[in-house]
Amino acid sequence: MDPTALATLTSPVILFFILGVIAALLRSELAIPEAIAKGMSLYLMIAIGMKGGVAMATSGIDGQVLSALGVGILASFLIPFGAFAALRLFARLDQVNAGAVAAHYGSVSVVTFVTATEILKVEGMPVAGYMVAVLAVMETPAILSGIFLARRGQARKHAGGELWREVFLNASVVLLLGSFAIGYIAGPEGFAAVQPVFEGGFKGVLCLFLLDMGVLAARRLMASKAVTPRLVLLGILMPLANGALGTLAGTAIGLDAGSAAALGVLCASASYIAVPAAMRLAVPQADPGIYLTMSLSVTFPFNILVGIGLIAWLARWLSGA
Amino acid sequence: MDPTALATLTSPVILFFILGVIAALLRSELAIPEAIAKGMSLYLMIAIGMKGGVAMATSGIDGQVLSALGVGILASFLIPFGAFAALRLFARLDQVNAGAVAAHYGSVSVVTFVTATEILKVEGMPVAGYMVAVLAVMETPAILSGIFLARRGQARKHAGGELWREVFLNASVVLLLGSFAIGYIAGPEGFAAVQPVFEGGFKGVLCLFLLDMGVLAARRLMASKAVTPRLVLLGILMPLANGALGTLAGTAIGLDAGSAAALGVLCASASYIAVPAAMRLAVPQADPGIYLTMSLSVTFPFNILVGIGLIAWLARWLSGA
Amino acid sequence: MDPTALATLTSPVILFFILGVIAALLRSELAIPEAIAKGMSLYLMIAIGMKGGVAMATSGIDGQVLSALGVGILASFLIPFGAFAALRLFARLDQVNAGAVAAHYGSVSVVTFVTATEILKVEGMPVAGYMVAVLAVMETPAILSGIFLARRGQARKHAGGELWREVFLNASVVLLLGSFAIGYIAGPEGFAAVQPVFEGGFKGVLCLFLLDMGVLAARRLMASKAVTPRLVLLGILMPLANGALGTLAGTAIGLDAGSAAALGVLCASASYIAVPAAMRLAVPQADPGIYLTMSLSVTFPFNILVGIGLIAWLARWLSGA
Amino acid sequence: MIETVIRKRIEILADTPLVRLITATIDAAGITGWSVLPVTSGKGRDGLWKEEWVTGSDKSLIQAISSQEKATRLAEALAQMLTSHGLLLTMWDVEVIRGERF
Amino acid sequence: MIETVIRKRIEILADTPLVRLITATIDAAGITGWSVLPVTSGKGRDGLWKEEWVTGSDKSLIQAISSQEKATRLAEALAQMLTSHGLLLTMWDVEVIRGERF
Amino acid sequence: MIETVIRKRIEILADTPLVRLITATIDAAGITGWSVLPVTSGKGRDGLWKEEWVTGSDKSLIQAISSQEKATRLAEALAQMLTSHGLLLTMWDVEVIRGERF
Ligand SMILES: Nc1ncnc2c1ncn2[C@@H]1O[C@H](COP(=O)(O)O)[C@@H](O)[C@H]1O
Ligand SMILES: Nc1ncnc2c1ncn2[C@@H]1O[C@H](COP(=O)(O)O)[C@@H](O)[C@H]1O
Ligand SMILES: Nc1ncnc2c1ncn2[C@@H]1O[C@H](COP(=O)(O)O)[C@@H](O)[C@H]1O
Ligand code: NA
Ligand code: NA
Ligand code: NA
Repeated sequence: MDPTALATLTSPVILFFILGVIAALLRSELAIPEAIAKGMSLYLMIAIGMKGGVAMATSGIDGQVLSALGVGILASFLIPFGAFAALRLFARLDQVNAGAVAAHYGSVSVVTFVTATEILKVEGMPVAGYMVAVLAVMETPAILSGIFLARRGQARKHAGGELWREVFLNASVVLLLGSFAIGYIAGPEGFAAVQPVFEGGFKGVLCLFLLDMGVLAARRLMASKAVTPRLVLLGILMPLANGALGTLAGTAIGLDAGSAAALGVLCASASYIAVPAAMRLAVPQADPGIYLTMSLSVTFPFNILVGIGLIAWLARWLSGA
Repeated sequence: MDPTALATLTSPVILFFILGVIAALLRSELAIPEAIAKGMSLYLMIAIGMKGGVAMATSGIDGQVLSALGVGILASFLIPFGAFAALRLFARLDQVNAGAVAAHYGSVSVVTFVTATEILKVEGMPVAGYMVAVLAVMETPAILSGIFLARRGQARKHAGGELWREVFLNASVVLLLGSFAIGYIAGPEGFAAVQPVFEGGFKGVLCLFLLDMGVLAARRLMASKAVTPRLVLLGILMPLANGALGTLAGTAIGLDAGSAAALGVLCASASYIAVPAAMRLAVPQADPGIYLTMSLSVTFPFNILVGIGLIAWLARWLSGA
Repeated sequence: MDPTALATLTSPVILFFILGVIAALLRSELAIPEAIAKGMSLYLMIAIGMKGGVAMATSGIDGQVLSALGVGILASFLIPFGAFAALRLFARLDQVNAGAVAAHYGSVSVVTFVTATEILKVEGMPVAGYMVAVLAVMETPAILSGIFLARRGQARKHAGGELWREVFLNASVVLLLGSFAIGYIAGPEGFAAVQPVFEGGFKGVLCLFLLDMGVLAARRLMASKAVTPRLVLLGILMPLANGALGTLAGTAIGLDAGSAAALGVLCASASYIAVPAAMRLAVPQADPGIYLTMSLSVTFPFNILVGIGLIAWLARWLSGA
Repeated sequence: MIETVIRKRIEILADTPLVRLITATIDAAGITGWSVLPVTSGKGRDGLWKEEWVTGSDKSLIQAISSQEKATRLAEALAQMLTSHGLLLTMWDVEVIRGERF
Repeated sequence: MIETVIRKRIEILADTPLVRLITATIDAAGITGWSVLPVTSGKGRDGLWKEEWVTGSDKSLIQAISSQEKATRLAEALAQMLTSHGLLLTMWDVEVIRGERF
Repeated sequence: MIETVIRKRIEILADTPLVRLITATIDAAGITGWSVLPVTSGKGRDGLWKEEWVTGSDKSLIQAISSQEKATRLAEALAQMLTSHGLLLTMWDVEVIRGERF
């Protein structure tokens, strides 16, 4: 890897994540209050949404937007099938748990995406504004695939209306698309007045949020009993495979290097906000101790510390080829 | 209306309010944590207070300050009587509920005022710093009138000390006047060091707060059973009438166009923070389902989306005449 | 005192503290939500930590850093012994309570330090970055001395592992040292991207936090029954004595005026975050009504309003001599 | 074996702006203490509410432990307010240790 | 002396994402209201958790007061979910004033 | 009809810094789980307190459900701490479903 990868590891964003991990490993009581963490999470979604919308207001809509959206939706639908097969055959997970885990890997992690855009910007590969819309549309399809895989051949459970509301109208999707639209309507002039909050504050808030994520990820890993070595291995192999495929697909449909890398990161990332909530409703028998630990404590740290760097390298190599 | 009205509707501040309304109508679970919303509300009061004080430190105190304060106090005292008559005669509300609702319309909404100052600034009609003091002094008199109207001819209830503390020392009044004083004492130089937080962050925080207000307003309207069509109509007519009278009075005592408009907005706006809390103590039999729904779900959105624009137009027309 | 002392009292930071005190004395319901206050406290520790680390990355490590650290650790260990003697002999406190109070005065108050750095900066006596490290290492030794003094000659209580984790890995120490390290690694370039949050926002957040501290300090003082006039007197004399000694020691080992003053402030300040929590575990029989009221409601306001100014004056006088 | 005595546990659900009024009534009934817990959302005859801090219409849960006698005194003191202020009061017997405190 | 009647108090501990599902079941059992309290941390067979809002695995405590009959109906309606969704349900008798409400 | 069994519900009010100590005692008593709820304000012999997180003098409410036997064991284990650490312990009988868990 080139020297920028090291620059990444000395960026405050990553260092705060590592600090959180260390604090949890030392069993320090360090904890960011739940309300603050939730507020920061909403803030990050709104800020990334608006910035994406403003960027698209400047660049305009073109064919690439539609093809990126199409590939994103398709990937979110399909990734769970591959993940399901791997989880069943290699990790010997039962159907219900395999379906639930698979849903997480098809869907996306907003914070992984956000961290990737910051890193890619520093490496000179800025991500196109419309990739935020791709992020938003990739949240949901995987949930449908995952529920289908987990429930196939089983009696239907209740929780109907509640579940579909959670699937299609969860706060992440509403906020991302809503702020994207607001950014698009308001444009650069409208954005100027709120820029100190949504752009000036962005990276600092990301640091604080990653501190909390580091604590949560490490604490969960230490408490985990249900995650086997094979599952840990898959938690690293799946993002590698999905990330490479996503980057390839992005390059193939003609995205610039930064956006192709971002698509790779979206495919590689696993959800730990929207999908777990939906799985509690749709597949309550599935064990959160498996799907949360894999997405939050294995795949998320892997992507933040290693995965994004590898994908950036691949995207640059492909675009240079 | 002139084109600036449209500019208003594409401002992020208003768009976030609309996003909140839409999210609630779709029954999304979107919710800003209570602690964060409360913190933002305190922040907005402190920031607007300080900015007003700093502005007055620059401009000095003159006769207009006193006449604006006098008119504001008088309006807050008197508006409830007119509102009470309309609520009793036109909407056939019983005495207790009519008195409680009337108190809300005599008092003021900090966020409506804040939104108006932002809009008026963009429209080239800046609001004088001392109007924040007018805002602060208009909170309380209407509560006294409303309690008098609601309780007239009835046996006195207890809750004495608690009530008067809530009426005269509620957090809004203390914070607004306190930060106004701090801004006045610290002046522009003292303010410089805290400007990134209290000025740079202002509009962004207002966006987030209005997102939450949109959710609350719409959710409450959907759940409402007690609000009749006649009450909804009054929830629109009262701000129109009070807003016009306030703007006229402001122009008559010689305020500049922006400040006259701000006085109009204060008269038009209805409280949903300080007054409901006081009414729970003073007139517990009154139904929050009526007074909160009217002020929060009818009058507040009306003012944000339409009323402020109309009042701005009236103030400019009057000042141009 | 010179005119800068007055400038201090008209700084928004101090004025907000006074506003909080007034609001509490008036028995207003004003309250900053707990989650927000906790979040601001974490933010202040992270920001001060990072800024210190960045400053040391610029200035490099030299001999003075080590001697400052050494003197700080020693002072934190020794101050409780002097305080214990005064509390026993002059205020006639029993052993357990005297030991618990003594621990608070040996340890440090992050917010007092932070306020002092702001004031010293304005007065042209900037504090060296490494003083943040001194702050961090002074948290803990006093807890050990205090426990020793309170428990001497008594049967050992349980609460072992829990207690030592609280003593050595409490969130303040982990955050201060962690952010210091991050600031040092990231350096000025890495810090640039997060500067709007951790530097731009700093003074404004400090204002809001001190508003809350003012409320808490005054409310606690009004509710206090256990604090005698002699204890109040010691709550003022101890910071005076420790502050003078600390400033002398700092000057003696060759620190610049600002850093010597900061060391004085650290010695003068009393903990009200880390130490009370440790004392609940280690010496549960000690009365929080004594140690918290003394550190939070007597010494903290004294230092903020008077002590820092005196110490700054002493440090300048010593350095000028 | 440890000695326990029977006391009343009283819990009152009320609008947050009313908390100080109610705790003053608890104090007046001679009860030694109380604790307040936050409530996030709820549903009653007035419909659904959720984290409505801004309007002061959020609720709090007030807990107190006392002797049977003081509990009755408190219930009587609050009786009128129950309907007018929309309070919800429940009470039941609990075992406590160090019962002489209450 | 004030008149009290006996009602059931039911408390259900559940993952926060399940709250709407459970309150819908309470409504369906004909119970007039409920309240939700936040829970900060906990430990069960699945191990320790703490303020894990971000993953939706934090918990809430749902309280409801009702007649014995409706309480039984609710318990039956929730019975299957108890194991599959990891709910914790406890109920006991409480005295209430204005008992006709429930 | 659904089968319920009787278990003890134990609730302990304690300073937040003591929570880990108390939950460790609960674990040691062989009880399978517990939950912690936040407390906003309160009053006791030490006077009034309110959201005093900053000083660590805020409180938490710890709930646990267990068999009568383990509840007694816990009460005994906590007995000394009750006075020295200012804890408030109440317990009462509740009906639970799936009682074999506890
Ligand atoms: N009788 C009571 N009922 C309910 N909570 C109480 C009672 N007495 C004390 N408390 C709570 O326990 C805390 C400590 O009480 P104390 O040990 O008396 O200072 C108080 O701050 C209250 O939150
Ligand atoms: N049966 C009930 N069980 C528990 N909480 C209730 C019940 N009924 C009402 N509540 C709570 O009390 C509040 C006021 O109820 P109400 O006075 O019926 O509007 C509701 O918002 C709920 O939080
Ligand atoms: N015996 C218990 N008493 C009180 N709360 C419990 C108990 N067991 C479990 N819990 C709570 O219920 C949650 C889920 O428990 P479990 O289903 O055993 O994983 C835990 O995280 C605790 O918050
Ligand atoms: Na993915
Ligand atoms: Na008005
Ligand atoms: Na000290």
